[in-house]
Amino acid sequence: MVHIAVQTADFDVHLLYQSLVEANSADGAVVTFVGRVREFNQGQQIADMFLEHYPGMTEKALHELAQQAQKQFTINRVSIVHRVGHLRLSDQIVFVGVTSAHRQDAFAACMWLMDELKSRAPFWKKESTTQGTRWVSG
Amino acid sequence: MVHIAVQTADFDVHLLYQSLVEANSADGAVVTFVGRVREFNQGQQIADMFLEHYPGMTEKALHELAQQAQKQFTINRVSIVHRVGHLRLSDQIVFVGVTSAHRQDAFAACMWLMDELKSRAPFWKKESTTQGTRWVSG
Amino acid sequence: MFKVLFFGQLADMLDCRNLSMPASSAANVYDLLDILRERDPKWSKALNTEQLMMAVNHTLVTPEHPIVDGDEVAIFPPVTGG
Amino acid sequence: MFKVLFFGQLADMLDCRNLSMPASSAANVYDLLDILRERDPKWSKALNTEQLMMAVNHTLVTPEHPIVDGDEVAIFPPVTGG
Repeated sequence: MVHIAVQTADFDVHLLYQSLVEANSADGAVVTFVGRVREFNQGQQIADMFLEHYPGMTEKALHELAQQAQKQFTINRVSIVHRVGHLRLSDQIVFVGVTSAHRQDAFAACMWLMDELKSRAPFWKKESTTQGTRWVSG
Repeated sequence: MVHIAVQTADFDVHLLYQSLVEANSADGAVVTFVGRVREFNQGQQIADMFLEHYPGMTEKALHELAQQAQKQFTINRVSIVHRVGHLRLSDQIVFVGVTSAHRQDAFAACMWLMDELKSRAPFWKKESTTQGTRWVSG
Repeated sequence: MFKVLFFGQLADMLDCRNLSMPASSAANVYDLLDILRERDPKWSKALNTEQLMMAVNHTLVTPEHPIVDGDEVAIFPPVTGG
Repeated sequence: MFKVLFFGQLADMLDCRNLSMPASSAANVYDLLDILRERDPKWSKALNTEQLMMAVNHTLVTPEHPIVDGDEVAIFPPVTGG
């Protein structure tokens, strides 16, 4: 199972977790990562943020990452949800969930997915800080 | 914040996640691990399981692990919940959640906690398989 | 014809999010970048960096990637999701 | 007096989950294990393994750890939580 979503709406960690474990007695390990808008980045205080993306490419890129992870690691289900648009302090930005028979595989795949997502998926963050607006450099 | 629980009752991943992120704008990363009873272990089909523990020592051991993780890694909140008693197929066994400003620290601490928990916390699993009952060897 | 899209800080610097070009104008992404840099000093400056990523038809590519009629080419600064 | 607790497969093999001993009977966990092994062949066999873990007053220890009056000593097979 691969679940991918790119959306402006918030996501429900509980529902995403449920879809990873429902009718799944093979997988003993579920690793999830949630990324959130945090108060300080590179020394500046964040008020809110705009997440631009490349419609059309974004979902394709995330699908490809999920499928590559399923080839590269001994894992089963993968769920990736990424928000776009205006986000405020403490808002959820991204969810990555992976299930596997064994925890090592689930951890490794989840970390790999986040690393790849951050270097290959077409999202760009524009932060509003106390010192004005700035694009986050890659 | 350190939250530790050892209980026979099931746990609610959503509530545990909420307690990690509530009033927490400093942490951009939340990593959680859930361990579940899976269908096959060491080649045998699992029907259910009994988890024995050492009351008194168990909570202390988990507290010490959480505190050690907070010293060893740049993380903030740690939540560990472990069930004991009778568990069935697909039941949740353990929850470990870690928050941090950065994902690398949260992943590293969560993995370390699971490794240490599995080698130092006083729990013992007795599995009922199609071939009878057996204690899982360490 | 092919489309060229810009995103993030690069789109802001160029004050341009997309344009169309004749298919014959550039054989590959490398050529396309050269042509765009010649537009004016603003474009030259914004595109004169090795910190660019590029995609053709929604797949990341290197500058050597050919451009053909109907392609969607995207040029953007390093991504910052997650 | 001190208490001795057994857990998991070891408790099943010994058919014993806890017992009490005079404080003077063992100076450390190493001594205690020797004394317990001398009880009978079943105990000797069950405790004759390097695959044992031990705790004194809820903290994991090595066999050299001293035992004093009032201690709670626990002896158990490798843990298997998580």
